[in-house]
Amino acid sequence: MKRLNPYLTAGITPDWIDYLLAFQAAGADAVEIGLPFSDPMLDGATIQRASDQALRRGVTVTSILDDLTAAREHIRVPLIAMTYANLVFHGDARPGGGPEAFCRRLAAAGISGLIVPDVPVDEAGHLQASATAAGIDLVLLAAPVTPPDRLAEIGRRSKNFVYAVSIMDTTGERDALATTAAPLAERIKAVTDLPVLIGFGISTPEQAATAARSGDGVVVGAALMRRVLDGASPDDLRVEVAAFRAALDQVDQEMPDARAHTEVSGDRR
Amino acid sequence: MKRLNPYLTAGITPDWIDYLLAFQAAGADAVEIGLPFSDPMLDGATIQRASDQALRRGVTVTSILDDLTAAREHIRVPLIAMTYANLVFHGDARPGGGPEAFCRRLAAAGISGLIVPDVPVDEAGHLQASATAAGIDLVLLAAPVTPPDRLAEIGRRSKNFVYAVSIMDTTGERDALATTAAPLAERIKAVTDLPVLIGFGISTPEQAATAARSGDGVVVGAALMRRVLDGASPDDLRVEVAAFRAALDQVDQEMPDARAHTEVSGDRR
Amino acid sequence: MTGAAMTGAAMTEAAMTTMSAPAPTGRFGEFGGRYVPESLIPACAALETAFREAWADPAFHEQLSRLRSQYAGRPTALTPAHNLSAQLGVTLLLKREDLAHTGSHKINNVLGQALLARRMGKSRLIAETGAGQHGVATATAAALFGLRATVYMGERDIARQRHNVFRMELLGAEVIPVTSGSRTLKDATNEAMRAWVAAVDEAHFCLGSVGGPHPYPWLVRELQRVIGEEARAQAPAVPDVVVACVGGGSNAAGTFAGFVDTPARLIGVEAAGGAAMTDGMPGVVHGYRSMVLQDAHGQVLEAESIAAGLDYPGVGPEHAHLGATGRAEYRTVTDDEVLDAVRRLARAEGIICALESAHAVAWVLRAAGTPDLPTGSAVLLTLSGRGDKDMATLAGEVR
Amino acid sequence: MTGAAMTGAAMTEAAMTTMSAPAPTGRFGEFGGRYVPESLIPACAALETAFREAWADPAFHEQLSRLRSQYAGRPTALTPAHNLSAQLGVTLLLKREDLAHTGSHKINNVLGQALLARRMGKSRLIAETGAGQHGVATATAAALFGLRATVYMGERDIARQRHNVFRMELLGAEVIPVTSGSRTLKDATNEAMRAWVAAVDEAHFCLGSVGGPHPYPWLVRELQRVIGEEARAQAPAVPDVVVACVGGGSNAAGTFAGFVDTPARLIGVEAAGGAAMTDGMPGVVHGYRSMVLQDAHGQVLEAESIAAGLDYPGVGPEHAHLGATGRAEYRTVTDDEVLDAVRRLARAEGIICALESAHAVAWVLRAAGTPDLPTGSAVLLTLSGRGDKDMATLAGEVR
Ligand SMILES: Cc1ncc(COP(=O)(O)O)c(C=O)c1O
Ligand SMILES: Cc1ncc(COP(=O)(O)O)c(C=O)c1O
Repeated sequence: MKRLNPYLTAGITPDWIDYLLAFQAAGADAVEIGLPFSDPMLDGATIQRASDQALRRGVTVTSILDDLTAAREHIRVPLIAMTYANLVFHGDARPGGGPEAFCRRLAAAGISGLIVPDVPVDEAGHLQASATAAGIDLVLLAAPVTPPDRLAEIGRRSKNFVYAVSIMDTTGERDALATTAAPLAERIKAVTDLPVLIGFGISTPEQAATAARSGDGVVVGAALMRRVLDGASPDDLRVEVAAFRAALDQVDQEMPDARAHTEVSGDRR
Repeated sequence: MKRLNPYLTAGITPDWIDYLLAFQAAGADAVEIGLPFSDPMLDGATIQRASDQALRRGVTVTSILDDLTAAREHIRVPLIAMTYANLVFHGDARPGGGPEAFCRRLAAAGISGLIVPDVPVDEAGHLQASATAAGIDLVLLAAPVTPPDRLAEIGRRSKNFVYAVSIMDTTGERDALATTAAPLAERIKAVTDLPVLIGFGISTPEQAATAARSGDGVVVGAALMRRVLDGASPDDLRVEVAAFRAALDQVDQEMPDARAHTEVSGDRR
Repeated sequence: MTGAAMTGAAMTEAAMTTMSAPAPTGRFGEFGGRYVPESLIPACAALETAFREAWADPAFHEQLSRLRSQYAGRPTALTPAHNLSAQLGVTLLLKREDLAHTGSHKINNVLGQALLARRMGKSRLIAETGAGQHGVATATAAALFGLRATVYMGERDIARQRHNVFRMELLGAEVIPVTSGSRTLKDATNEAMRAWVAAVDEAHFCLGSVGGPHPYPWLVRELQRVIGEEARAQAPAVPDVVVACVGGGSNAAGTFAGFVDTPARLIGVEAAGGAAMTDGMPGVVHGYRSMVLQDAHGQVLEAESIAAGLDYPGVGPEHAHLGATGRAEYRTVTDDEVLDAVRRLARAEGIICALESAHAVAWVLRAAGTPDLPTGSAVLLTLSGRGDKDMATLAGEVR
Repeated sequence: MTGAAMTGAAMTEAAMTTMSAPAPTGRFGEFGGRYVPESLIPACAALETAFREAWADPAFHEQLSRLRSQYAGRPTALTPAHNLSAQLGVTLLLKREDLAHTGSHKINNVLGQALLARRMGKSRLIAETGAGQHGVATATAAALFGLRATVYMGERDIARQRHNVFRMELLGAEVIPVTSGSRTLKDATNEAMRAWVAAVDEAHFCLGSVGGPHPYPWLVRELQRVIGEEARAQAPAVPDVVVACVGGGSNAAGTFAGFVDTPARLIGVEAAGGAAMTDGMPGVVHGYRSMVLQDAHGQVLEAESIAAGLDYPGVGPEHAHLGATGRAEYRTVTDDEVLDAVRRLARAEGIICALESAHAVAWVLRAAGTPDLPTGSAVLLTLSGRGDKDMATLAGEVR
């Protein structure tokens, strides 16, 4: 089945866990938990605002993980942390800091995956070892410009899925799915058996469906965070995510052979 | 007798000739007629203002000479023009211009002397010839810093009197007569038999008296022009000049031997 | 560790490895690297290749040196500061990057990068700027090479360096105000990198200092090396102390590169409110690992300096390495000391330097005659730029 | 008369007498002289003596040349303007006085005069300034030599060149606003000369251009000769045309001096609103006889130019002589052409020049391809200064 990974900026509102649960209720296959960073280099205006709003509320990695731990009994959906290198490596010069500790803390809070867009595969060695040791899947990203040899290495070393960055741009809503999305997904699928999830700029259920026809699912971020920033309730977001879910399920109907991939998607529902 | 040469910026008011006549009535030995120039380099603030006021009224050398010609029958006092080189040399590249024509025009309007502070003795050759030809006395200036050899030449070449610039500064009123005045007058008198008139900064009858004890008379300018600019009438100025006259006459009383000089002072009264 | 302590064999060995090419991963010791999104990896790699090739190509060096001498006013003078020297009891020489075209050392870097951009077939330059000097230099090179230029600049810096904003626009560059975060250089850099991602095919990211992903810290240091090499050749002898201000650290790196193989002490002077070397911890921002001002949770802090060019929470990774190995030392000075230094230099030597450059001067003023800079020391100070851009700040109109 | 017409024996003879020392009376042909109050005569004579002695003293030349190279950034570059040349069909070389310390050629003159002032035991410099560049240069030299500086500047110029006013004050100079007349350079000059009369013992009048009483026009031209001599040595060949803007005429005189003995045409470019050579008549102002803008009655007219440094009704007497003999030619350009020239040079070559300097550029832009400057001509243009001082004017804030 086509995977749906909605993204949520952790701590964006005091009741942010309710959005997570709404995503879960709407049929997310996993939820990406954005750990807000002061300098989100790969994020466009919407997710920058979401991060800023969370940081201004005073949230920290610790407070976010505490929130998740507290909500543990309600969370069944897999959680994947998404953040930037500085938070991951923070304190690596001191005992008790650095990526080992970071990954262990994620795992302790029930997080099973990690995406760090500014740690490309060349810089990923140490982190990968730390993640593996903590039982965390380090998901690597591939971009339209990634050359074949790198793509092969990314395919080899990524865990759980490969994140296909659909467009040469930052995160953010767009009028149409980038034309670079499908060829990239195809190139990745040619070098790995891992599922390929397409992210960046998936703004509508229609675009999600289009993307899902080339890949194995989508990551949806800015389109959801814009609504949260605009004041939409968890229930509103449940409806929103459900629409993406329905669009993907529709694609599944068209392509019954896609079911093969559901095996690796973990304990969805 | 000690000479009194009051200075008047020509054209400073529409009735400027009345000030001239008032000076005459008050006992001036000669009147210095300032022909206003746009860039009066050696004048302080008061005479700059007086020149500006005249120029803003639209006066020209021609209009001034016309005014003098028109008033000729009332004028008995000798007139000495005082102005800057550019007006004197104006048009020297064209026939009918230049210092010859300028001096002839002065003479035709009844002016008998000329002082040009920015034509020092080294540059005075051409002008001197023109002045002589027109029957105009070119009065040269000496300054406290003038070295002996130059002073001798100035004494030799000046006509009617030597103008002793009492102070190393521009024209303008001062609290006291400059300490440089007396030594300069003495040095000039040592090299020439011409009368020495002390000018620059003579602001009160007392100062005039002090100056006249070293020299043969004074030029008074800014102190008078300030009063005209402030709105004083010709009659007010007559009183003012008369006070200077009285102060000088008083000095004459003290120094009966000074009478010898009256011979060269022309047709005073 | 002081320079005096670093002598003999230890120094010689360090000198042989210090400030040469970084490790193949772009590392200087534990610092550096290439922490950028996958989308930028090929561009960084292509730049590295282009730079390696160009740097080995005599024709490239010839082009660069012709531009430097015929266009940019190099070599810049080395001025003995006679009056300040007499006042302070040290011998102070000033390396006059304020005399370089556009008014700072930034032109050295930009001319080289513009040549590389042309070699790579790019039609556009994207740059971040703090004080605007790098933006002006970029706009200048873009005009000269017929490239488009887009310069990202924090709103706060736009307000205090309006002079340079106008210069950039006059040169035909587009200046884009950045309103996020501290609205200074840090955020302008984020925004420039985002713009680069979106235009990586046509645009070269013309980075202004020795930060950023590999190969920038190396590339920019090599392009700024001319400061140190000229100074070394101009100075009557190797000085006891070499000092320069440190924002990202490019003028300091270029200066130090000329003296790293000598016994000279190397001193970098940071703004007290933006002192990554002094107050930072290791971290990753803007594509490189170095010392970074950050809070206990790893959020990058906003710097706070009167000098827009030093108002930055990071520092080039090679400085982190030079600091870690003790080869260079870092000091801080306050805004007030800096304002005083601008005035004292102006009145003593007739040179109005940039607020950034005045940091180095301020340290000399404070340290001269103390054990940190003993009386009689020979000091070579890089004056990274001129103060024309700072007149509004100095007149108290903006801050 | 064109340069082409002036060849062979006629040229050689003219070259031997042109732009050498003036006649003992300070005359260049019918122009020049010393039309100052008697109070200033000894000071002018003393300056002449000091200059003659210094100019014959190798130690003086050595001091001066050390200051030029170690302090002022000389030699300045000669930059081929590749892009403009291609656009215009001429070969344009720019002599880069904008790269000199303080941002214009004015420093060349002032360093020499400050050395003379010190030789004469003076403790103070008095100067007039229009654009403020000469004021800044004077303030700079005063700081360097430990002299007091008093700079007279018209109120109108203070408003449009505030940047430079602030620089002068930062350098420790006293800037005195002049409120008389046109409140520009003409009136500032009157006021400076008045101040000099009152302080002639302690103060040297540091005149900023090739006007004023003898020996200034000669002295200043000799001190600016370095522009032309450097350019002559740097140029690949004698150019067909040498062009410079003319306010008082010092950068043009210094440039022309390097080429007067060649067949190069010499072109001075005046502001249309301040074109003494073009619209003036012989007259005497500020101590010298030259071409002067004046009305039918001999009152000096107020000039009107966007460039404060050219907003002046007179011109150095040697230019009047060069014009009268046909050895140099003078052209005018309008404010609008000048604004356009600043922009075009900035965008084509990455150089923001001063409004004054842009006059020379504007003429080249207009004349290139016409009989006045035929296609294929080799042109050497002195860019007298940089545009930093003019940002407010260019931004349309003041005029
Ligand atoms: C004059 C000047 N100096 C120094 C700096 C700081 O940069 P860096 O530390 O890279 O030399 C800047 C930055 O804008 C600058 O304009
Ligand atoms: C940059 C610049 N160019 C030219 C001039 C005009 O002076 P001159 O004609 O003496 O070179 C000035 C005067 O201020 C100036 O600042």
